[in-house]
Amino acid sequence: MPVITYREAIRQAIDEEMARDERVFLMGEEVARYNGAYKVSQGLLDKYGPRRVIDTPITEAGFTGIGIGAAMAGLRPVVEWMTFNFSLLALDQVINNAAKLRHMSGGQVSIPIVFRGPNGPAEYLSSQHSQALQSLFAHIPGLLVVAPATPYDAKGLLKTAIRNDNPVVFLESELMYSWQGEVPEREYTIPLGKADIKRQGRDVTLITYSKPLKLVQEAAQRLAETGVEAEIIDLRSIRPLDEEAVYSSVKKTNRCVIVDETWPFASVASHVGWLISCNCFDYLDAPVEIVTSEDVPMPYNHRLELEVQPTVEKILRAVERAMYKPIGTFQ
Amino acid sequence: MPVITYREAIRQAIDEEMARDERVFLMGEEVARYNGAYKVSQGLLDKYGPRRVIDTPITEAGFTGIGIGAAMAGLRPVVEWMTFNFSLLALDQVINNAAKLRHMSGGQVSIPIVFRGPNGPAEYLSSQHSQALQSLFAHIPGLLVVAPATPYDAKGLLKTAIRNDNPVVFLESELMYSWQGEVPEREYTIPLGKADIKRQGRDVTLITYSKPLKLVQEAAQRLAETGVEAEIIDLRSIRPLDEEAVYSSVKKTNRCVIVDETWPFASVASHVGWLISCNCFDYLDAPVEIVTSEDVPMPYNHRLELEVQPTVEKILRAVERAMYKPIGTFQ
Amino acid sequence: MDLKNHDTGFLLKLLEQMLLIRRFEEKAAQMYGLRKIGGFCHLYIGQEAVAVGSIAALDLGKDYVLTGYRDHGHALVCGMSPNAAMAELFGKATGCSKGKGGSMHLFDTEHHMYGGNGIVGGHIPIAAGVAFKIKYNAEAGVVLCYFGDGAIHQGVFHETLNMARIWNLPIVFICENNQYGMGTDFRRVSSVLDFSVMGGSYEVPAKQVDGMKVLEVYEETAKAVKLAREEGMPSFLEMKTYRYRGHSMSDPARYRTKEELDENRRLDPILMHKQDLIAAGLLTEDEYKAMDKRCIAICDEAVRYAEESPEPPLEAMYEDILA
Amino acid sequence: MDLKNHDTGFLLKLLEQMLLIRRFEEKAAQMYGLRKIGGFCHLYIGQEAVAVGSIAALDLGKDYVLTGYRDHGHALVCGMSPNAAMAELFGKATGCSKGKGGSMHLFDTEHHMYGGNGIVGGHIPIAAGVAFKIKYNAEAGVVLCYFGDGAIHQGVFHETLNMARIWNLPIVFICENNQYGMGTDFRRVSSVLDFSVMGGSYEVPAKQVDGMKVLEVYEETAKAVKLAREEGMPSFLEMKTYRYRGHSMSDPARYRTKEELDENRRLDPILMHKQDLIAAGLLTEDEYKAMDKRCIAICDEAVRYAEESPEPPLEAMYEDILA
Ligand SMILES: Cc1ncc(C[n+]2csc(CCOP(=O)(O)OP(=O)(O)O)c2C)c(N)n1
Ligand SMILES: Cc1ncc(C[n+]2csc(CCOP(=O)(O)OP(=O)(O)O)c2C)c(N)n1
Ligand SMILES: [Mg+2]
Ligand SMILES: [Mg+2]
Repeated sequence: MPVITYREAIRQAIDEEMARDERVFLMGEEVARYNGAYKVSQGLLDKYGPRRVIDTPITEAGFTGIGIGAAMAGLRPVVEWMTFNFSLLALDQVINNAAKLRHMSGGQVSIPIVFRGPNGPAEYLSSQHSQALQSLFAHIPGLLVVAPATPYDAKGLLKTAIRNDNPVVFLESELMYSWQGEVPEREYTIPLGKADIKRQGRDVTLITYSKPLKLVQEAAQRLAETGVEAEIIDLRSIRPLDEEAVYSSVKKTNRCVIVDETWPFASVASHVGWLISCNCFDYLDAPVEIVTSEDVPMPYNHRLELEVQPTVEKILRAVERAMYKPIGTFQ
Repeated sequence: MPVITYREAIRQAIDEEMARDERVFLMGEEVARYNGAYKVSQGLLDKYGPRRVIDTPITEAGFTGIGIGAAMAGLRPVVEWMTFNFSLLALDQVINNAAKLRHMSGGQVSIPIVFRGPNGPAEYLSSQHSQALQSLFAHIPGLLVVAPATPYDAKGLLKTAIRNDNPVVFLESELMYSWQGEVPEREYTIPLGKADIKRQGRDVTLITYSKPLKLVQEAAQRLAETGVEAEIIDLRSIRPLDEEAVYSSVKKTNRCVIVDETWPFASVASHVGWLISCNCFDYLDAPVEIVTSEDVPMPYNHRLELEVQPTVEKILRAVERAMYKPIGTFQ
Repeated sequence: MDLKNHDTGFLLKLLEQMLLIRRFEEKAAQMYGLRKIGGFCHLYIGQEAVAVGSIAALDLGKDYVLTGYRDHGHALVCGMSPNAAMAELFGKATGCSKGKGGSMHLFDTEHHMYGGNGIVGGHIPIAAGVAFKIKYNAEAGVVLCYFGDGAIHQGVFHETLNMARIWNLPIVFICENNQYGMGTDFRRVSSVLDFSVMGGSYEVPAKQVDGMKVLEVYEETAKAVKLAREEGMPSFLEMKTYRYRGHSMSDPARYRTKEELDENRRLDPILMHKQDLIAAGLLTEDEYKAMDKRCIAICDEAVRYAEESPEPPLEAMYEDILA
Repeated sequence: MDLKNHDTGFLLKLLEQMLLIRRFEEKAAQMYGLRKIGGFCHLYIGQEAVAVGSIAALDLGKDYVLTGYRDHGHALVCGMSPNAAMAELFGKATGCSKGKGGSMHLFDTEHHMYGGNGIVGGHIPIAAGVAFKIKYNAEAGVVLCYFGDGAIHQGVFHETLNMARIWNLPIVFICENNQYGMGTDFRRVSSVLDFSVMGGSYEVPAKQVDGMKVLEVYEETAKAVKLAREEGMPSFLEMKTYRYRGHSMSDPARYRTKEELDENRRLDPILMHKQDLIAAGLLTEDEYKAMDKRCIAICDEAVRYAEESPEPPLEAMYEDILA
């Protein structure tokens, strides 16, 4: 199977869906001539021309709203936010329009649109440019929220998202764009709302999605060296959430750590933590631990910014707490 | 003690703080000549004049930003959002500026500002005008979030919020404005971050804040009639959160239901649910139940909109689940 | 505004549409008083010439209408059945939006009426998005987007005008300047008194129009629609108008004088158009009375229909959210 | 722009300030290459005349400066120590913002430099808020608010101009039109090519200024500052300028031609001002070299200071969040 980057997987998904469906178009800041601030849309302007690959002025509320209107009228826009930090300018459009127009019209319209771009911290960007904002979107009924961590998942899920008839918030990450992985040449899609077991294990369930997956995999590796077999559930999609996959793993392992780069309060992490606490009440041998960003704005200094985020060490400490014992010595 | 409305309590708090501190001013849509869309600022223009009670154009992002800038420069603005639904237009200013300027400046500036207005559903307003958005604000480090349910708490907490040197999001409610309660004539303030035990009980802890308090009180009354003594914790402030008050009640009752008009996913309710599940793990005799809004946009039809929200019946059913038994028959 | 340039049927239709809105709104007010309708209910009384005159310039087979929360008039002119509109105000399952949207969110996609929106200014980019689809698909349609004098200061209005111009979107932005945004006289919150100057920031053709004169509204809109249809050039029209009632049913409108109101009532768009028609010998008092009767009957029937319609079942709350 | 209207010391100060920025930015670029600095780093090279000429019109005892993320130049002109600025770029505890804000968020409240902001357009209402406080307290100050040609389309710019005008806020809005917003030529996303026409929508005095000529910038800003200070009248100045480097350190700037770049380099604000001074007999080549040496030494020292400064301790992550 070819090995490609996450960036290329996203590009292929958009490319294939644009080729497949004339109604699909891409719009956002720098997506066309510049080929994307992070080069995700490389080559698409050349291939599809300015009618379907559209540079916008810096007007997040405005162009997001235009995308929503176009979707309501029958097109299938892919709207790129240069980063999710700027989506805050468009939140009224997303929450008050994209998530509500169908309902308020009694089902007369649908809003088939994808909002995508990098979410979460990159490096040395300080507080305004390092936010992992999934919890805000996940809170809103009427939206779907998807956050794949591998090129394979990214491509399959983005194609599904573009074909979905609802507003889908699709979270990528600047640092993930260069991650590599196998992606088949043949066409495939992945259904929304299906978690993926990225590693089988019996001792503890590690739940995550998006960028922290790599940390979780590294932690699982370190745990395996000390004889602890962790099961890794990659949620991939937050709304809908694959509760069944989560519960059946936790019912098997009886212990659970959730790793999420969001802030902790009223977050995806703590919500899943509550769901498990509730629905696996009789199975849990320890409280559900969460490892999230520290509850602080992101500092610029690199040592500090790394320490604000989830780390392998923090995950291992959380597993220790969930297992009520120190787990060997981690090198 | 005089009995006054919640509306009047808010008005008194603003009035007293404006009288006390020349730097305090009120700005927002219709706050001055119209005396407030919900008449909260009745009489303030007459008393303080247009320098300190300021009508704005309909520009939530713009006037919120102006308030933040004025706060950074040394004033103490009280910014009214006509309703929190419109705060979505200003979220970039609140999250990227109010919550971050202090941190990004290394502590050189502080942002003493209060954002206030009615939050949550009123009646017959459909999806865009009925949102309880506390979970979005509570998610953000750098903000404080306060949501009192009685005139007494509202006055004492708003005065504290105005004197606080940080951005405080202060949640009121259109339907609460006419609620009545005793408020002393002498000046008082209430510290942020202190929950209030609104009813003592030993059998189950009911945790709530803001408008659902009345439903919870009614449910507790109904429970008492069947011999179940519920303890009611009114959080009053969400950020900071009085975790100690919550845990000590739950450690006593061993059962807990959280009632919150927010949507459930990644919410204040589920976060507190996770906190309790984690920190009272060995004390809980049943899963922590949450009663929230249904996970849907609000419909206009009145029967439907009432049924979307928490109800006394839903609270009683949740208590039954938390107690693993039907509790008498409620009339 | 020479009546002779127009077909009598057309001129009478304009009158009857205005009258229908007027009677519908009066009925809605009455039903609100009886608590059959709740929440915000923003009446269009006084502004009828704007929706009627401008939508008369459209071909709703290919054109579209989007507006704010003061949307009853636009919906009716687009062809929404008064029954479905009134039932929606009553929150009934037979309402145009199944009782889920209410007064502020009337939708009738069949008649190309794409809402009703409760966020001041929020639908302006949405409307441009509909125009974007027209252009994308190389269709021949045009979008009319209505909003108030209060909405003009919202950032998205400005963002959208710029994009509509650089992308040549077929859209006409119509500011219904009824002189107040809730209790705020537009002069108190605007640095310019003639909004049409704002077109200059985007090289968008712009004009002030007397929004109490239905024919003037029609003719100016027709020109703008033509420009949009043929050249993909957006326009911006400021319609000077007036609302006779409060902002919504709960507003006693103490911020204006009785004199001001009376003065504006003398410019009543229905009255003026009726007088013009009578003066031109195209209408008699009796014909007008008959017309009015028809409108009243339609609205009575709408109330009956709404009253007798069922409420949506409770399970409906989980429907019409995701497609 | 007659040099004789100005004191020689003042003219030389302008030159030295521009030169200091230039050398500071070159040093920052070099340190970025050595990975001492990371993340986004937006250099001001080419635009020096704007910050230097306009801030020269201020009295920072009472006036204020706010800008976007391309903020090194403004910070230095306000009087921020180059050591504290460079240490901030290095993320050190001795940085102006204790290593928490970095390149995009330089703050120095003592010198009335109120940031540095990373959200395009986001600081425009914040700056108006500072002007609001000046007016509220009946102080004599004025705010300069800088932003790019990309920011001009953001809604808050328009919202803020209107409010600044209706409330008479003492503020000068300065658009640094360096012709590109990242890779986007401003002509591709703007429906007007002369932004100063936008002042008309708000009756705000507006003007295009040659932003490569430091004295012209100074004189036009001084007029606007006077208007703000004396009459509370906001102004809007579009400074036509150019950036020689990419948008940030990671941008190879392939969207423009070498010819275009070279042509603009011939208009280098430092070069032109230097030549004027030499031609007027107010500066010799040798004096210029000495001046340049001083600037280079200051920047070398800033790097040494930054290098040797400690990183913030880990606990610092919990500090400076709430007051
Ligand atoms: C973003 C937003 N802010 C505030 C409101 C509350 N509000 C509803 S209507 C209105 C006044 C709007 O006035 P205008 O645009 O002139 O329209 P009109 O009501 O006169 O038709 C306000 C402030 C809202 N619905 N949306
Ligand atoms: C709201 C927002 N959208 C997008 C970005 C990403 N971004 C950073 S700078 C920039 C270009 C801004 O150009 P301009 O305003 O001309 O300023 P210049 O960089 O030329 O100084 C963009 C799109 C951002 N920081 N904030
Ligand atoms: Mg109006
Ligand atoms: Mg630029």
